[in-house]
Amino acid sequence: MANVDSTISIPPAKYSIAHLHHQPRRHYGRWLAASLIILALALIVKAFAQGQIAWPVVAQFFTAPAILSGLWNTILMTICAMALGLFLGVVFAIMIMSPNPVLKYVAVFYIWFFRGTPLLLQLLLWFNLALIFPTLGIPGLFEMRTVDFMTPFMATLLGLGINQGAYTAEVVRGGILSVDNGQIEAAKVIGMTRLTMLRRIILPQAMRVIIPPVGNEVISMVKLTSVASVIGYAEILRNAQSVYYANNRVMELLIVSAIWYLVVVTILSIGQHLLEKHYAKSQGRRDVKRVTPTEAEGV
Amino acid sequence: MANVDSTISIPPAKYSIAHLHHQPRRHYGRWLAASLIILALALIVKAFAQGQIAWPVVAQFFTAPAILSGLWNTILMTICAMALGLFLGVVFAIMIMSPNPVLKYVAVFYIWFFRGTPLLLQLLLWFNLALIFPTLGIPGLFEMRTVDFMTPFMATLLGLGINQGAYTAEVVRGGILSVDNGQIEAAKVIGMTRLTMLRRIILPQAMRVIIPPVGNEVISMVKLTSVASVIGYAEILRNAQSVYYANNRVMELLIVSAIWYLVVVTILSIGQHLLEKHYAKSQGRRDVKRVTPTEAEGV
Amino acid sequence: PARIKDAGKIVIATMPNYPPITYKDPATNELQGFDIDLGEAIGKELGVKVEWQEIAFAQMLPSLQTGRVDLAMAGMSDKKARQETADFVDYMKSGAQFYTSKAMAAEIKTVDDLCGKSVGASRSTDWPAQITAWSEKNCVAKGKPAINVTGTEGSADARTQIKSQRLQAAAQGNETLPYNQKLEPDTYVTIGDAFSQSLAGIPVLKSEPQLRDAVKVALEKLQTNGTYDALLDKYGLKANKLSPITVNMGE
Amino acid sequence: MSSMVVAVDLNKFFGDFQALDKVSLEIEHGEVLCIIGPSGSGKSTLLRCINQLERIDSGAIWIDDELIGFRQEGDKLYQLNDTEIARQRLSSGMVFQRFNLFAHMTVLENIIEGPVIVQRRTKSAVIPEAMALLEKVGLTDKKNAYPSELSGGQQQRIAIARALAMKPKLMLFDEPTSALDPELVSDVLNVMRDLATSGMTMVVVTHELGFAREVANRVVFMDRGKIIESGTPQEILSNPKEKRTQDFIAAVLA
Amino acid sequence: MSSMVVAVDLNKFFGDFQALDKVSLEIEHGEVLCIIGPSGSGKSTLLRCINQLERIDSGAIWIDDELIGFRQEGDKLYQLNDTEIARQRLSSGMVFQRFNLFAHMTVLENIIEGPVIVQRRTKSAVIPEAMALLEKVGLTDKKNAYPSELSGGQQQRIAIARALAMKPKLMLFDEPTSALDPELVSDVLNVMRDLATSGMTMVVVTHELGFAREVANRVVFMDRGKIIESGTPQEILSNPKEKRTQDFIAAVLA
Ligand SMILES: Nc1ncnc2c1ncn2[C@@H]1O[C@H](COP(=O)(O)OP(=O)(O)OP(=O)(O)O)[C@@H](O)[C@H]1O
Ligand SMILES: Nc1ncnc2c1ncn2[C@@H]1O[C@H](COP(=O)(O)OP(=O)(O)OP(=O)(O)O)[C@@H](O)[C@H]1O
Ligand SMILES: [Mg+2]
Ligand SMILES: [Mg+2]
Repeated sequence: MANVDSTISIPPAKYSIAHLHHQPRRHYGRWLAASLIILALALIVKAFAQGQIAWPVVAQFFTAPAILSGLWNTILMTICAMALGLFLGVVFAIMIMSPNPVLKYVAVFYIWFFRGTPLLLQLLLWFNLALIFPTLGIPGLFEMRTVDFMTPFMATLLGLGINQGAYTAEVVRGGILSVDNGQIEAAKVIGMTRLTMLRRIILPQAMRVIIPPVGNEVISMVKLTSVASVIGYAEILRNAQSVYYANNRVMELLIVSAIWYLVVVTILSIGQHLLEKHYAKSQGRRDVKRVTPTEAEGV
Repeated sequence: MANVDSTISIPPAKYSIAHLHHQPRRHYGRWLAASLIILALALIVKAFAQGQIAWPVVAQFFTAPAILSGLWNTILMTICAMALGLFLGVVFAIMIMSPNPVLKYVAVFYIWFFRGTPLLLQLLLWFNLALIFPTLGIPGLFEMRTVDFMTPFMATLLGLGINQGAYTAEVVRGGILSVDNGQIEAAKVIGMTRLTMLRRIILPQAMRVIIPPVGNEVISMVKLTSVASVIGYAEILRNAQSVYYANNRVMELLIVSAIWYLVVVTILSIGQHLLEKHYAKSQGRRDVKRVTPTEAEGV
Repeated sequence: PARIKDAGKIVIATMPNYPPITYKDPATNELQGFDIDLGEAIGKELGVKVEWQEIAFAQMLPSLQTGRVDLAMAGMSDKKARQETADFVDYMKSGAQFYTSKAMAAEIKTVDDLCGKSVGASRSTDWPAQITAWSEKNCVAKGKPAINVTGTEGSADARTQIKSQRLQAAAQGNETLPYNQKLEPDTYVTIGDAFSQSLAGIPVLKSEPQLRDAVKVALEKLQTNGTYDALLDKYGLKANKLSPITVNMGE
Repeated sequence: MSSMVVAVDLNKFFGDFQALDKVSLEIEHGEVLCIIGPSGSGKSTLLRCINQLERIDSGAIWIDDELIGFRQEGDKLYQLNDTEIARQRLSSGMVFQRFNLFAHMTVLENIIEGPVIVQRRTKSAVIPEAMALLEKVGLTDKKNAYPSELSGGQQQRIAIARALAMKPKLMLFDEPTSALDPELVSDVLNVMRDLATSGMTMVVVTHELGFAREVANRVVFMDRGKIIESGTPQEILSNPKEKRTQDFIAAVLA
Repeated sequence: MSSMVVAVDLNKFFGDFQALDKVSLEIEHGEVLCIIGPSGSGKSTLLRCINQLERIDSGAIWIDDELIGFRQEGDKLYQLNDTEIARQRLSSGMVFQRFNLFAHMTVLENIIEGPVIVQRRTKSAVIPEAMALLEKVGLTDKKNAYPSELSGGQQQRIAIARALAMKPKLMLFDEPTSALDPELVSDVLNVMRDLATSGMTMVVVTHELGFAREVANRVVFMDRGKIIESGTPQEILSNPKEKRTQDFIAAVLA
């Protein structure tokens, strides 16, 4: 036996227990907790089932045209507004980190103003822009009435997108700052200019940090679209409201939309998870060895 | 001259330019951009001043009692709901990282459900809880009507706080994961139990990562309180609406509330900034040498 | 007016949250209601197509100002404050009516029983103010406790709060209450008669007197040819008939 | 009488990979043991198992005659819980390659954290001891500095002081100088040399063969999770028997 | 004719702290220069100034007779802009202590990134060259691995290959082996030795005095931002004249 420490004499008898079987810890508490929680959930489900809620109505409206078209509008707006928000977020994140004071302070102002005012107000402002600018365009060349351009869709898109951009800018900035300085110096050293570096090295690596919060923001955005109902954008919650104004089934219609929201959000969460995994992988699984601090020891 | 490399012979004449004065780069573009942007801003301000907005009305309502009491309610709710949200966030972040599957899946469900459904719906659910549970309490011992307990304030607090908790849990989890494994091992090695470690080492260090997103969340919360107007919580936007329902000064009242929101958000942002500085400092200014990638080179 | 003739269409704002005046058919998601039918009829009289735009109630007057819409038909009350921005062609009477749920009907039999109770009404209307005034006169003045007035987000929310017994009673326009009673039979009980009167009108921008007059003429025609009455009948609104058509008579 | 550490037939797997392969080891009271070996040979893993930062898959470890990490009941070994493990860890102190000082605490706070928070002693009793330790590692003037304001060598000496403040029976060092600039190495080695002289039982994973030769009572060479050879510094460093040991020592000295 | 690098009277301040103090240096074509000195003496700063990762506060640098970082107009030196600086950096390659391979790219992608994206050459032309370089550093089989899957020594060899792929006139090394495990150091030093033999001009900041002695044409000792002594390896490493040099060499060899 080459791997027995040569200084160990024949181990005393008591060391023989070294060959006993290791037994993992028992978790009686867990089973108790599990039962209690399942009981509580069962009670809540029962209360809902027996409460003043007509479940057949929920089923009936689950696929009603009004609800489905609202759902589609919600998804469409989420995609468009998020795309605009991401674009603005990246642009303003770069601006705020620029050494050019003009660019920097424009970005500071943008973030301050749009994070600081309620979205509802921004939507109303865009929607009623004609109160201030009756026409848009280049005078003489091309002009159109502001209200014709600023449809509910456009006003919602601008409102949500620009507002989102202000939040995303901070997230992107955090992501850029998280990129290791060494990576940046390595990029400089092979002669990259600032923009190439951003595109090829910094942003791809920042993705890992950016995706989780942006995923959160997308999920919020799905639900935030409902604010747009005030300017007549027909998203799902608004259509559900239209229905319950007519038939008075308030809770039922809210539950219908809640289920749809949960479906959409669940799909998005799965997408987010896959994306996170993708970026973790293409960065060479840096964190494989990582054990979460609380997992390591057990509760 | 001890520090002249001994192998350098008298430098050739052309090397004498080494003693010329270094001249920083000129930025003509910046001045141009600055002028253009200031011009654009001036035009926008002018348009607002001349638009169909009655500025005296704005001034008149700026300190109206309805607005001020709404402002106070907004601030109060932000503080209470955020406190509840932070508390729940920390608790559920710890639960979701726990090796105990029961705790873990309860936390997963909580985060999924409350991030997945619109806040409005959650508020309505709490507010209308009486439809499902007419009374609350321990049967026999102590009972009260649900509607007496579930005032608009309570329903808003529970709705916002529990919803916030789901988001904060993810943030706190990110913060905990960001703490260097070495710190955790060092804590274990001096005999800390899991909870002591969380309290003394992990959470204080996670703060640096947690504060910026939580700051964002607080700022969002200020504006999110406005959703509570549907269940009759008298926050600032609702009170502004009540005024404009009566006098029809929609834009003016919205501007009043926008200004107040900007004031509150600005104060909060400054607070956030100071807190961030505090934590950066007490962690020994790790990042002093850090230069932002874009600053290093100029635009 | 020429502008509208040229466009061949007239844009009318509505908010389908006010059955049976304006709402959406849950089954088909189509606009429906008295105002919708009346609006279509007015369009026919004017010889133009009607284009409906759904806009939140509070955004209707700003939308008139920006030219986004030409008219608004959403049972809007004709009130002095609103007349600053627009002229109102009044076409309907409405009165606010107290009601409560079957469950509490035993407790609240007459309007006098309302004193000291919680009573709600939609906060975007002036009913909360009217209830307060009513309570001053009929409760406080008689030495009874005042009504606790709550502004709810809309009438639908007031009804939900009655169900959860957060409110003991609520007030709602007598043009909409019958519809809700039909929808949920055996749920609501009216208390007394309407306690206030107001006029509902179609707002037209002050700068467009031509359009205002055209709408007025069209409405008068619809009254003489019986269309107006037929529509009132269709939606069970006989009690709300306003004749003759007036302009800016609300207060 | 008995030894400070007895480890018998340790096996440790990471997934399919066997990081420790039937390792047995005995360390006497007051002994200084150096472990050498190529990267990935399991040196750190062995140290971490002794300190229960990793859980062994089979075998058993005793420190000062106390069975570590398990409780015997009948013919089974039951894992201890968090609190019991935390208590057992107090018998050994550990110093890492990357110092791992608590970044949000000053030097003094780092040192008193364990005695005050874990051992629940009063600050007034602990602070003089902490100052004495700072004296010993030559950094009295840095007591209010934050770790990031110190050089690597200074941080490592503080890390040693922090471990000593817990009054362990046994000190474990995992490559304590390999993250340091060459001129800073000697300060840390000096502190360790003093500690060895004072009679502390020490296990040191190191690449500093000079230090091993001078201070160690015994040197162990590991490769691929096994103990290949063990003996006096002279035996292992100058006359290794095994081919793998010879190759390794040649590579490091090259 | 003229030298590869001429640096005249460089001064560099970080805030109030002077990191380089009137440093002048000349490096011939094909010369291998090693820079040694204690931590904080300005060795990295000097290298980074040559490569324009830091901007000098006064003085001037020429690489292969081209003035670096500035344009002379009349009696003023005007700073160049981003694009011009990026172009000038192509004349030198740099290898860092911490490898700094692009974490999101495979080994091959790391090597061809510069030639393809910066020099705008076609992939088909670059890939064979990249494979040849991989051959040279002995890592052909790792071309599709991600950096995190490689050992430190392997990463550092890839970093050298990446720098060479740009065909620089001059290679700068900043402590290329000090983050490596001792047994991995020799692989990297071998690659550098080959490179020196092939006639590449090299500036190497290192603590490996053995390597300096064997490969360098000249050794420079720096302390507190100044060049204290410069000469053949023999002169500096075995018979240093200055007290500070003697102390430093004694400490490192201890
Ligand atoms: N948590 C872990 N998960 C998976 N593999 C691990 C883990 N910890 C260590 N290993 C693997 O176990 C082997 C032994 O690791 P260990 O850190 O003990 O080596 P070492 O001898 O200390 O090497 P070094 O000199 O590089 O520190 C290595 O191959 C390593 O990759
Ligand atoms: N970006 C910076 N900001 C402020 N100070 C700096 C910066 N870079 C370097 N310094 C300081 O300049 C001095 C010289 O640093 P430099 O990195 O050149 O030393 P070095 O000789 O390379 O040391 P080492 O062997 O530790 O790498 C150090 O005191 C360092 O703290
Ligand atoms: Mg190790
Ligand atoms: Mg250096």
